[in-house]
Parts: sequence; C-alpha cells; structure tokens
Amino acid sequence: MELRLDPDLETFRKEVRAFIDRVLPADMKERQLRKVANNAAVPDLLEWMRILNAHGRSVPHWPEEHGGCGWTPMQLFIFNEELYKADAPEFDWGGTHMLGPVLYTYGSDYLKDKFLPMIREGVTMWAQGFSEPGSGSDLASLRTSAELVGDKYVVNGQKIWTSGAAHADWGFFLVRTDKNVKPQRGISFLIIKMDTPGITVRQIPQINGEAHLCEVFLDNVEVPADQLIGEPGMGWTYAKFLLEHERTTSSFIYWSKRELARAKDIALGESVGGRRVADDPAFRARFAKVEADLLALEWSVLRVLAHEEFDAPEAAAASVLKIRGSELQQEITMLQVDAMGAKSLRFFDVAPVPPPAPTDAWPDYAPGRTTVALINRAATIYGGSKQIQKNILAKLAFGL
Amino acid sequence: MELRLDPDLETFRKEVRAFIDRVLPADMKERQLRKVANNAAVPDLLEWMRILNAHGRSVPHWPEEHGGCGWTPMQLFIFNEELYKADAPEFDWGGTHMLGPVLYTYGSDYLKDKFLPMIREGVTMWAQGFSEPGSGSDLASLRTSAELVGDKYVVNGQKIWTSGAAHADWGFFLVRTDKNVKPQRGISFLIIKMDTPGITVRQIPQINGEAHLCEVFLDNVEVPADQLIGEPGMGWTYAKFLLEHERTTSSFIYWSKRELARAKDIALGESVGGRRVADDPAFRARFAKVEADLLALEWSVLRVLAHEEFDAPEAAAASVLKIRGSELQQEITMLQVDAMGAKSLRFFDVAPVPPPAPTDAWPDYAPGRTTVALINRAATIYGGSKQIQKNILAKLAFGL
Amino acid sequence: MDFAKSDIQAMLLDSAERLLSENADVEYWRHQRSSALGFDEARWAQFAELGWLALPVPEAAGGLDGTIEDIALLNIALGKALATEPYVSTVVLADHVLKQAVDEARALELLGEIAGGTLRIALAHQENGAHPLDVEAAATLARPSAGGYLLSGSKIMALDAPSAGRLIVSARIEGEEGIGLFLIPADAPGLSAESYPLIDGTRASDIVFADVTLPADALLVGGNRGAAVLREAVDRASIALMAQAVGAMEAANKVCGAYVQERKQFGTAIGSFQAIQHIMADNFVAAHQARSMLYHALANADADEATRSAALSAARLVIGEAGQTVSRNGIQVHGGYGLTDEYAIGHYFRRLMCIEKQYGDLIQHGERFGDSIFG
Amino acid sequence: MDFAKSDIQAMLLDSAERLLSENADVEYWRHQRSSALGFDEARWAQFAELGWLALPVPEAAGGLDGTIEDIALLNIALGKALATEPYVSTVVLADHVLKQAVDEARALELLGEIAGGTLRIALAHQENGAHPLDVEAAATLARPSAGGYLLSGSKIMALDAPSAGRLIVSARIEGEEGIGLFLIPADAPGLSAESYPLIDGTRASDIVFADVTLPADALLVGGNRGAAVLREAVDRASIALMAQAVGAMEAANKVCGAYVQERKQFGTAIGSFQAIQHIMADNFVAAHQARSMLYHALANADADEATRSAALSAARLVIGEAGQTVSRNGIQVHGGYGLTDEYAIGHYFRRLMCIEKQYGDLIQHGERFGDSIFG
Repeated sequence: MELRLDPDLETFRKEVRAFIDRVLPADMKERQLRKVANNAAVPDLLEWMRILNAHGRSVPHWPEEHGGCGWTPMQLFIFNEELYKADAPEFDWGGTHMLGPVLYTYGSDYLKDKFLPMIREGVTMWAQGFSEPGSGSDLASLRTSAELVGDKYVVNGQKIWTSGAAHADWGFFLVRTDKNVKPQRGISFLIIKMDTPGITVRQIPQINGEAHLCEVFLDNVEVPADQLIGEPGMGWTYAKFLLEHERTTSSFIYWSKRELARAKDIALGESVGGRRVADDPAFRARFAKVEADLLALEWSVLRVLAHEEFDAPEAAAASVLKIRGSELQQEITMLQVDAMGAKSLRFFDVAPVPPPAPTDAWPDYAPGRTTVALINRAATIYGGSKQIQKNILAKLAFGL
Repeated sequence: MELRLDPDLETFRKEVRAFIDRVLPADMKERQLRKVANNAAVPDLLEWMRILNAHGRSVPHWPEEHGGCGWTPMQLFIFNEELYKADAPEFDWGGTHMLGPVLYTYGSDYLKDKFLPMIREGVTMWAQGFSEPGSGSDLASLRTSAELVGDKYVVNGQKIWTSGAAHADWGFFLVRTDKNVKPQRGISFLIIKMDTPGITVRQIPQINGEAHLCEVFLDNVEVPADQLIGEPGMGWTYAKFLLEHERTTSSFIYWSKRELARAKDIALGESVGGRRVADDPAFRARFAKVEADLLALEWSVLRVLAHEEFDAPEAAAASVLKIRGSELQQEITMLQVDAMGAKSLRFFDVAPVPPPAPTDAWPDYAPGRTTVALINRAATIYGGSKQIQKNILAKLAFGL
Repeated sequence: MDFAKSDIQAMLLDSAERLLSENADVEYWRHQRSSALGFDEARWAQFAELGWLALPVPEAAGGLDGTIEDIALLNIALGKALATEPYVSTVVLADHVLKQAVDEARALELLGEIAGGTLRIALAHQENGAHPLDVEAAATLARPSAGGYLLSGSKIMALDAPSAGRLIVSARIEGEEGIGLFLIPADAPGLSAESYPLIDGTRASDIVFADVTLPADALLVGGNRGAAVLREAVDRASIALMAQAVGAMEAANKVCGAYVQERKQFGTAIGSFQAIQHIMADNFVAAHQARSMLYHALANADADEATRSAALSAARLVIGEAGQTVSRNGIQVHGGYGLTDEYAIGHYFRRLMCIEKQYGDLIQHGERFGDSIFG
Repeated sequence: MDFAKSDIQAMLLDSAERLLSENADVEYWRHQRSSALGFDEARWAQFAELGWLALPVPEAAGGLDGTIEDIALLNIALGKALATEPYVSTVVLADHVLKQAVDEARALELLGEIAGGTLRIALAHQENGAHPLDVEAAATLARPSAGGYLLSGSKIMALDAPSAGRLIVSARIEGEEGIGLFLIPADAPGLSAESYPLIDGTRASDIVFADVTLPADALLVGGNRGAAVLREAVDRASIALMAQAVGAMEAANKVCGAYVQERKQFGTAIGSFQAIQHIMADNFVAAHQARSMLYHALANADADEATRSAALSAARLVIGEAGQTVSRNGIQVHGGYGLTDEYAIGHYFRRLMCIEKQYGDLIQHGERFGDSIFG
C-alpha cells in the first residue's frame, strides 16, 4: 500500500485540462454554468458529444475498438472530474454509460454497428425505460409485455420516471417476454424508437417546475425483433451488468465536487449583516463536515476503481457509494440553498434559457440552486432507494 | 387555549424553593452535586426520604390518604423540578413511583399497611425484577416461575438489570404463575424480601466502573403467597398500569434540565486556547439546539400532564417522551463531556466518596460527567428500546 | 395555562374546517399557483365574512380582539390547508404595526378596512444583505421634504406585496435615530416593483423607491419606536408562520400515513416494512415536538423582548428542523411520486421550506438563541 | 497509488494476526486494565522481537525504515485488538521527534533502545486550557542555567507517561522564540507526576516540573524548529490513532454482526429486524468511509504542512464521527449487555471515544479544516 498520487497522472490532468479549455465553447460553458435545471441543455449536450467525438474522446471508457481511449480507471476519473470542473455539458449518460456497455458486451453485430456510432457521435438522445408505476424499488415485478408476433415484438404497458423521454430519439426498455417463469427470468432488453406508433409520452410536472421525468405509454407498439439485445429472458442479467459496470457512477462524485465548489462561491458571495456566510461559524463547521465527507466518498470511489480487497463483497462498496453519494448530493445542494437564506425561496422558471440577467441581489448563481436542490430529494430514491441499499448492505456485509 | 403560566404557580414555586432550601442539609447537597456515578448515594437517599417524610412530602404524588400532598400535576412538576435544581438526592423511584402506585391501587389492605409506610418513610430500598436474560424488549416472554405450594410461592429463575439489587431490602418481581395461557396472561406481580434464602445477587461490572445493575438468581425461593399483589395472572396489567401511571417519568425532564445547566457551567468554566468553550460558535450552536429540544420536551410533558387532546392515542405521547427524553439525556451528557475535551477521558473511580478534591485543572464538575455519559447509552435501551418505541408509535399514530 | 379550546377558538376551527378542507388538495393548489395573485380573492372575501380578518383587530374597529393563541390556532388550520392567502402579512404583521400607530383614529379606520377584506397590506423591510433579525439595519432613507418625506432605497423579497394595496416600509429618517415605519400606496409614483413567485406559490416583490413623495401622515410609527414595533410585529408573524408549519406537518403526516398503507411493493404495503414504520415514527415525533414548541413560543409571546425573542428563536429551531424531517422523510416514503407536482407531499415540502427561511433562518435563530443562553 | 499490500506490509499484518488475535478479548482487556501499567510488558518485548518497535526507525539504527502506510497498517491491527501498549507515544511520536534531533548520534542510540524494547518515551506537551492544535502555546519555561536549563511548569494528561522511562517535554526557552523539545528522565529530581487511568484502560499523568535541572544536551530540538517538529509528530500520532480507530470500528462491526445473529427476541434473531439491519448498514458505511478517509490522510501525510494538516483534520472529522456511529449503534444493538464491562462492544466504545478526543477533538479539527477551506 502506497497512497500518494502517481505524478504521471498530474501530467495527464494538465493535458486534459488544456484539452477541455481548447475545445469547450465559451458560450456552451456559460449556458451550462447558468442553467436553471440540471437537464435544461439538451442541444448543447449533443453538440458537445460531437465536439468530443471529433477528438476521439466522446466515449473514452468504451473499448478502444468501439472508440474508447484505452485509459486507466484513474485517467477516466480525472477526465470526468475535469469535465465537471470546467462546466462542460453532461454526457448523455443513458447512451454512453448505460446502453453502450450493454450493447458492446451483449449486442449483435447488427445492433452494435447501428447504435454504437449513433451514441458515440452524439446523434441520438436516449431514454431509459425501466421503472413502472407499480414497480419502483421492486423492479423485477415489472409488467410491460413484449409478445413476439412474426418478426416483431408487440409491446404493451407503461413506464414511468423515464428521464427526458419527451426529447429522446430512442429508448432502451426492460420488457416482460415470458410470464411463465420466475419474474427475473422473463425480462428482456429491448431498443425502441421513440416515435414508433403507439408510444405516448406524458411529461410529469415536478416540484421544481421541470417536466423532465416522463410517463411512457406503450400501446401495441411494434418493434423489430432484432432490436432485442442478446438473448430473450436475459434482460435482468444485462440490467444488473449495467449497474455493476457503472458502480462508481452513483457516487455522483464529479458532480458533487463541482457543486461543492459552487456552494463555496455562494458562501463567499452572500453576506448577512455585513458578514460573509462563509465566515458564519456554524455554516463553516457544516461546510467542513460535508467537504470531509465528500473526500471520504472520493477515496471510496478510488478504492472501487482499484478493486481494493476488503472485508465484504465488492457490491457492498457499490451500495456505500450510492448511499453516501446520494446523501451528499442532497447535503451539498442544501448548503447552496441555505447559503442564500430566504433568497433561495424565489422560484425561477426552467423554461427560458438563459435565466434573468444577474443583478447585485440576484447574482448568476441564484437561479437554479433551489430548482436542483428540490429535485435532488430523488437522489435517495431512484436506482434503488436508500432503504433498499441498506437492506442490501446488511445482507452483503453481515449476512442479515 | 391560553398558555401563560398561572401566577399562583410562581408563588407555589417560591414556597417549594424555600422549603427545600430550609430542609436539605448542605453536606447532602454537596455530596449529591459531586457524586461520580448517578447511583452513588444510597444512604443519603433514604435519609432524604425521611427528611421529606417528616414534612409530609416524601410521596407528594400519592393519594392524600396514603400520605400524598393533593397537589395538581403542575405543582408536582414544579416540586420535582425544584428538587433537581437544588441537587437534592433522587427519590427511590422503584418504591415511590413504581411499586407505590401499584400497591395502593391493586394491593390488599395487608400489603398496603405493611409496605406503603416503609416506602413513604424511607425505611426500605426497592429493587425491580422485570427483565430476564432472554427477555429484554420482549418482556412478556419472561420465564421466572412462581409455583404455589401451600401458602407459599416457590420462585425459580433469573432476573437481570435489577438496579441496586445488591443494596435493596425488598424487590417487586414479575413472575410466571401459569404456563398454560397466553404469555401476558400468566404473569403475576410478587413482592420478595431480598434476603430470602435462595436469592443470589451478582453485581454486573459496567463500562463506567459502576456495578449498580445486577443479576438476581432465584433458586427455590419461598415467598408468602399474600405477597402477591392483586390477582394471580394480572401482573402484566399492573406493570402496564405502572408504566402508564408514570408516563412522563421516562422524559427525565427534571434530571435533564439540571444536567443541561451543569453543561452550561462546564462550558463557561472550561477554556481552550484562551476562549471559553461557551464562546466556541459550533459548541454554542449545538448547545442552543439541545436546549431548544429540551424546551420542546418540557412542553410535551406539560401537554401529557394536562391530558391535552391530540390526533393520536395518549400512549403515543408517552412513546414520544421516552424517545426524546432518552435521546436528550444522551445529548446533554455528551455536551458535558465534549465541553471538557480530552479531559473527559480521565477515569474516575465511583467507589471513593467524595471524589478527589477539586484543582484548577480538575474542577468539581470533572469527576462523574463521563461516568454518567457512558452509562447513559442505556437510556435508549431500557424501558422499551428506541426501536420498540418507534414500532409502538407507528402503530398507535398511523395504524402501521 | 389551559390547553382546551375556548368557545371562540372552537368556532374558528370549525369554520376553518368547513371553508378550507374542501380545497386542501393538489388540484386547488396548482390552480391557485397559476392564478394572477397566487390565491383566490373570493376566498379572501370569505375569510372576511368568517371574521378571520377581524381576529386581532380591536373591538373599537369592529374586531374580535383575539389573542395570539386564537391567531395560532387559525394559522394551524391555514397551514394544514396550505392556504396561500396573505393572512400573515396583512392580518398579523400589518395589524400589529397599525395598532401601534401614532394616529390611532386613522389606524382604526385602516384596521376596519382590513377586517372587511377591502385592504391588504404587505411589509417591505428586508434589504439585500441585511440581517433579517436586525430590523434596524435599513439603508432606505426618508428625507424630510415639504411637510412630508422623500423616500429612496430598495427592498427585497417583500412577501405578499404583489397583492397588497399598501405597503409598510421601514426606513431611516434623515436626522433621526432609529427607523420609521411608513404606509405607502403600492402604486405610489416613483415606486417600482419586480414581482415573482416563491417556490410555494406565494408571491413577493423586490421594490425600488426612487424619491417617492410621502405625506407627513405616511409615518405610522416614528424612529423612537419603529424598530421595537417592527420586531414585535415580525415575531408575531413568526409565530403565525410556525403555527402554519405545525399544521402543514400534521397534515403531511396524515397524507404519508395513508400513502404507506396504500402503496404496495414486493407484494405488500410499504407501511408494513419496519424501516418505513420508523420513518413515520420519526415524523410523528418531529411534528409533536413542533407543536409543543409552538406552545412555548405562545406562552412567551407577550413577555419582555429578551424572553420573547429567545423563546421564539428556540421554537424556530425546533420547528424548522422538524419541518425538514417531516417533509424530506415524507418525500422519501412517497418514492418518485413525492417529486411530482401531482402529490400533496411535494406541496407541503415547499411550503415548509419557505416558512423555515422567512423572518430569519435556522442559522440566524440558532445564533440568537445561543447568544441569549450565554450572553 | 497502490492499494495492494507490499511484502513487508503483508508480513507485518501476518505477525500482528498471530500475536494479537489470541488476546483480543474481554478477559485479556480486563486483566490488562487492572495491571500496574495497563499493558503487558512481556508482549511489549514481543513487539520488539517482531520488529514492530523498529518499524519507523532508520536502518542506520537497526530499524526497518517503514513508511507511514506501514505504520498505519500495523496500527489498524493494534486497533482491532484494542492493544493498550504505548505504541503511538513511543514508536510514532517519540521516534519522529528523535529523528529530527540535533544530536543525531545520540538520537540513533535512543532509537536503537526503543527498537530493542528497552526504552519507552512519552510526550508531555499539553497544558491545561491550551489549544491542543496550537503546540506553541506552552507556559512551561526552560531557563538557561549553569550550562543547562532549569525547567518549571506543568503538563496535563501526558499519554502513556506512567510507563515511560523518559519524557519529551515542550517548553519555551527563556530569551528565545518558539518552543524547544527536551528529553527528561521520568524520575528526574523536581519532577512529580500524578498518574491515572483513562476510560479505555490506558494511562496518563499530570506532571509538574519544579525547577528540574537539565543538562544542555537535554534539548533535542531547539526553539527554531521545535513547534514544526512537534506538529509533524503529533499529526503522525493522529494518523496512527485514526488507523487504530479504523481497526476498532471494523472489529466492532464484526462483533455486532455476529451478536445480532445470535441474540433472539420475539422468537427470532434480532438481525432479522429491518431496523437492526439498517443500523448495521449505517455502521458498515461509517467504517468504510473511515477507512477511505484514513487513506486520504495517508496520501497527504508527507505533503506541505497546510495540505497535511487540512487532510488530517478532515480525516479526524469523518473518523471521529464514524467512531461515534459505530460504537453507539453497536451498544444499542447489544441492548443492556452493551453497557457491561463483559462484552467487547463497550471496550471498543471507550477506546473510540478516547481516540476521538486525543490530539485535538472534533470541534478543534472541524475549525481547523474549515479555516483551511475559507482561509
């Protein structure tokens, strides 16, 4: 064990930083910095994928044969961290980090040839159709059915919490292709074009003014059978692979580090009665604890990336990252909100881009903090709620 | 609804304060103030009962016919508060507040005549024999048996966590007199003299150096049958009555108010690097929250004393008092400990009374704070653990 | 000390139950939020009819001379129903200032208008960067001029200002100590306002005064008493808001208790899971302690200023944190549905967040209470 | 960066497993606690035989020249076993000061004695009321006198002093800036000590120096470097203690995990209740984050002082709070048995409480880390 950072990585970080500085358009950076809601910049997102792709860096984590960069996990960590630090647009995580790995691992050549370039080149936005109204934490109980009729699957059912479905070109869905086996065994992984007849998308109004999460109704939707990934009935396995492949993603470490830096800016920018919020001892003590906790989370991520051996199955570490990652997202956004005091209560509409021009009282950081903090209560819910994660941990770590 | 304190009660408070000031011996007060462990002053306790009894105030909460004062609940509240404020010795709660009300409500004339005076006059110390090694939170599963043989019960079994059993003259026990009915139905309430042949007491060494909690082994202990209170098989009912009768006791409100005042003294007395601990903003913020929470608990007690109607069964309020009362005991003692920093780590033996003479570095408040804080982890365990209380609350308040 | 409801209190709660309960739902709230003022003026008129707007008004002005307990009980009901009407601004805050006004006769007249539902008044005192509990820290300045004043300066986030006919504005008076409280028509020349919604659907304004001409009698309370009166008024508003928070928490707990019994996962109601049961227990404890602490604030509402403000800040700490517990846990047990605008819990969440931060947030009240303990 | 164990690390852990595991139980701990020094001198000799006492000693003095990671890994094992030996005082703290001593030859000799197990040294630097992280704030004074010094003043709670042959004492030197570090025999004339146990069974002393005569070479490190060297040494001690805390937490979790599977209530193992499962999950998360944060402190252990001390204080925050979580929850799941001296969890609890408060507590480290963030 020797824990100092490899000096080579510092060189790599400088290179990455210079690269981003060179290719990230200033106006895009500005829009990203000032967006009111987390998901408010779809066009930029694809455009940014195209820019990265032009430099061969849009899917650096993929195998080199599919356009990846052949980087080590630590290099990928640094690349992601620097992207967030620079206020680059998000990846389209659904395509690049969820569907992509499933596709290149289990997909047919036809599917790989068709879709991997579309993802890599920033051509398509992807929707993820897993959850259903009756199956939240109990995902395996999903009921949306796909019946093979000739060379087509006929899909019927309903999905919910499908992020960005209203703007997505394609979606990947978990569907039930066999009702006569154990619930987990009858699930398949299907790619569906979102403008296929029979699909209706309803945007769900959210507590923060967004309507990014959607319900997707599927009514006799006909899908070419060759859009089923891998084997029928293996969808649950692929979904689990997807989650395990992206063990550290749920930590939101890059995002949280960026947002903590923003919380710091706010605490330095806001004053109450002539004292900077940063100089309020109670606020400072709270901030220090959150920053310390975030450092602990970061090292937990590094341990997972290095596959460090420890006294429990590796999946236990994934649940730790999810629990702490989601809690810290909430704590950090609430730090931002609390640093603004009552001013955080102003509602900013997500629709107009850009938000109102900054003033003395309403600096550029004001719009959006509460918008994000409100919806961030979801962090401990989606992808396996905090309660579910604790169930898992008790079982994995202690056999309970 | 009109919430200001009745001015008459302020007069009553002054009278009580003057009374205590008059009758509480200075050396007793000093010993109480400086005792290292919470239960370190048995002789004072009985002596104090005798003093109070001489003024007709040793059992003010009892019916007047048995020596009570006929006070309102608010007057009793004030009396208790002032006792703690004045560092008077504790009551022997087992006798005065647990057994007493069961006795005068359900006991035979024989039992009342025999035992109520003994309690009232400070003649006897009482042990409570409820818990057993295998039945902590699941009290109804207790197995200590009492078999009626002639005019005696023959008791066999084992009790645990019997506070002060090593110094008690008498004990009241829950025993199983009938194994063939529902567990709760077969339990009886039995008074046993602690020096009866067949009783062995083992003092359990505690993490704070005390050995106040005991195991009591009962091996063919013969107990006169007329020492069974009320009806055989009704013990569970009487135990529940006892708990409901003393709903506000578990709040420890008087004790916690006194100890919070002591925490304040410590924070004012200790300095770090030339700054009083009280002036450390993080400590002060934490202290303020605890004091606010304690005020909320106090008003919750007042609401129960007044039988205020609210949106759930009254027993729900009792669980609230137990949960918050126990949590606050722990928070307050940890405030004391944390105010002393590393100095709180010194171990003070409970045996020698009085503790070492105060010095600059080790003022009179130093011995005992950690001793009490350590054992205070029990507050969320005994009398129905915090987890059990939450089960109860979910059921009572929400029907879950 | 008496916890039982008096006759007038029972009547108030009864009328509240009848008027508010039918419209305490998501559909109503969403509709109001998208309306011009954020609330229904017809219902405001009903508030007047039921005597609610006359509650703290002196009998001399046709009012009910209600106690702070009466106000709190009604506000618990308003909080349960997530009423967005500017009750606290007009009936609690403005009434209290008017009752201290120099010109008693004129004040009674205005109080009568409030009681009748024809006048709403909002307070504009907060300035950007000022400490919310230091009401004296106003940069807004009233310069004596031609028998009256010229007012200049700016205020931020004046709650309920967009629906108010008049504003009470705090300002330093040139050449005097302290701050004065001025009554100003909301449409006074030279006054400009930028209005916006808050996250709970209520409205606020940022207001700029560019040499607004005021007559002499615009000064309700002079510099010698202005700050003390304003502190009292704001503390009373805090109490009313805390009562709303208590009502909102208790209602939220009801909603959540019902939801966890309905919602099924893994083939059973999620309320059968001990983890969910304990979350609900935590919520019950929090709401219960919140109500207890409201009582503490009420019991000290008319005490000397040091006692009153300490009790109030202590109550804000407990109630603010309880609001977080109840609403955040409430969303958690709702799962994704808790994040939609279509379930009640998200509405309670936003309202509780607003109350927590209005008239001083947890940091500021924590500091004030801490200072009151250690001096 | 490499998380895998090196050969020497694997050997250390292997020897630790063999030596410590047989005596990592309540009976052993209680026996040691009631012994004269609080630990077993025979086992200290075994520490020497296994090379543990030579770990950070330079090769020149027959040592192993181990890294801070090596020290941390061994201390994790010591923490798991709740070893009460004065390892940190002697081998981490004193060694580090000696390695910076002016008289290198003499220092090597002393380090050799430490490595051989014949010399134990304790640090006496804390004074009553001084800030634990401000090591320069010493009132103890060394007055130059007859080619040496006269030392007067008093120290509080010198950890492990009762079993030490010599003490390293910090003191101002009359006429000089900074503080000097002096090596003093524990039985020097004029030195008096009051010794007592701490709640974890280790020992400490309050020490008074009444004009203790010191030769010139008692000064190990002069005033120009004394504070910096002491800060480094104390930070390294902090790291070793944090490693012990991590070991103690992981061991405590094992103990609790086994207990909740054994202990039955309501006819079933309490580990089958979701509330208990979630408490155990919280404990796992806490211990896991604690270890991560130990790594963060290790990675920055040799960085510049500002970076090092910020990382260290951040780690103390996370590990200190994790220790509270693990040990308090651990007692809770044990029920009454957790409060007895007869179950392991209560021993872990007391040890973790001690570590949390030694060389700066959570308030002090929180403040230092906060200051490092905002300047």
